[in-house]
Amino acid sequence: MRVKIQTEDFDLSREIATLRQGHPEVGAIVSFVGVVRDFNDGDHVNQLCLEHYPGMTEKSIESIMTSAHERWQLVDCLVIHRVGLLMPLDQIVLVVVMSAHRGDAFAGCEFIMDYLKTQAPFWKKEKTPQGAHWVEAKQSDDEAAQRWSQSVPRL
Amino acid sequence: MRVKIQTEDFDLSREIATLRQGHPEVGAIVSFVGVVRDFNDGDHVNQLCLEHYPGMTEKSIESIMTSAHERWQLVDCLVIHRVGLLMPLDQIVLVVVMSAHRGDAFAGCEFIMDYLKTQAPFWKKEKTPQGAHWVEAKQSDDEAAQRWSQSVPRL
Amino acid sequence: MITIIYFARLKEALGLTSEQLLLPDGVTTVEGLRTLLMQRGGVWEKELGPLRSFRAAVNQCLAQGHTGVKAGDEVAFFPPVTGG
Amino acid sequence: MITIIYFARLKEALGLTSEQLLLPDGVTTVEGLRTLLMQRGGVWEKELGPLRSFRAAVNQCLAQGHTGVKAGDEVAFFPPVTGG
Repeated sequence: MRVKIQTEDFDLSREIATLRQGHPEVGAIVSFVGVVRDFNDGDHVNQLCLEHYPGMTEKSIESIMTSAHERWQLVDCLVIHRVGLLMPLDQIVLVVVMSAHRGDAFAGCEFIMDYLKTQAPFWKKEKTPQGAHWVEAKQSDDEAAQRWSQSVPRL
Repeated sequence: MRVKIQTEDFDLSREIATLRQGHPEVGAIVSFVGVVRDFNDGDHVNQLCLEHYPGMTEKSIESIMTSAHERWQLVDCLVIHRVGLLMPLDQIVLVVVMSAHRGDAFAGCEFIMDYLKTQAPFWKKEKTPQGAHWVEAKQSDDEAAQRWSQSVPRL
Repeated sequence: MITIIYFARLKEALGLTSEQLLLPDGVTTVEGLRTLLMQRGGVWEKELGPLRSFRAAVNQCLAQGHTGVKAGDEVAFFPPVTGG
Repeated sequence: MITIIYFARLKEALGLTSEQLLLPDGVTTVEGLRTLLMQRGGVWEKELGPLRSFRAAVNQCLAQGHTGVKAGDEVAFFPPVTGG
């Protein structure tokens, strides 16, 4: 279980290779990469600036990963989240979840992303030709996180 | 929409970079990598040999990807499946699904994997110290594929 | 004439990767073709019998027992798939 | 004494990244602290008022209005998060 908050970019293949070391029982690796879209709600995004709450960010993501480990059979997982100035097409976030079987890896990865979106203290500011503004939180993200609190496990 | 059946290994970062070209609207990239486990049902796996049905393999995977595009808002997707002789820890299969939003990308990627497991004509032969044997199909894979045929869409 | 292809466990058990067959009158479905092949007896009866689980494809699409078969078709018999 | 930290839109609107505050008697919860800060009026009343949506954390854990606050705590106020 590793969390990295960094300004630098990351390489997915390299991160997975590192995470796999010493885990011959892994059969399934699910990764999520979030990237800066070139269009966001109609505005042309020139830049994105990501602010975070150092300390709490790491704690909250570790807590989400621990929950994922309690719910599914996971071997290991990794979250990398970039902060600072990002350009269109840049990678923002990486979640990698490894398991013996794919169902657990898919569920664990989506669960971590859904909670990260609603509980990890990051804030995005968009700089467009019309000026800079803070991105508003989405109702759909809250709903995505809430579905996991139903007690019925997914297949 | 691309399908590659190949004996060579693949690099996840490079495949994603190629797939992203010309798609500034992508915000979410979900990847699945299946790898050869070092232990399989208690036997030590030394080698795995993958046989396929050329022609039908590509057709069936394209058909699965087309279904995924009909069900979710996907930008593009890629499947690479290796054939021939594979060693423990080798990568076997890659599914990458890109979308504007993460929910669609997760669902599309898991859907393609579940159907690929039950409908694409590949067969695995394991060579263990006890001799070679064909891997038996799993009931759980059929069940995983069947859940998608329920008409109720997942959130 | 139809082409029949065998894969994986079936190919090894039957000792055959493919064959070309003149389709007898009355054989119009996958199930009919299977019955015809089983009449060869021995390993054919065993491998294509009800106890062994296998799949079929016609012209590279997954087929059912009632799927039609006609001259010129490519029919394949194979075990349940285990890729991914 | 408690430390209060502000982030993102709140930090900019209030013109403040953090402050150290002597906790008055009777202020024992996040909600109590919020009411205290709103009494400063102006932008404080506007940003921490019921119309603006914001979140709080106590000692780096997400908090509710009824979450306890005591001397030595680190309390943070910020808008709903938008990472990922």
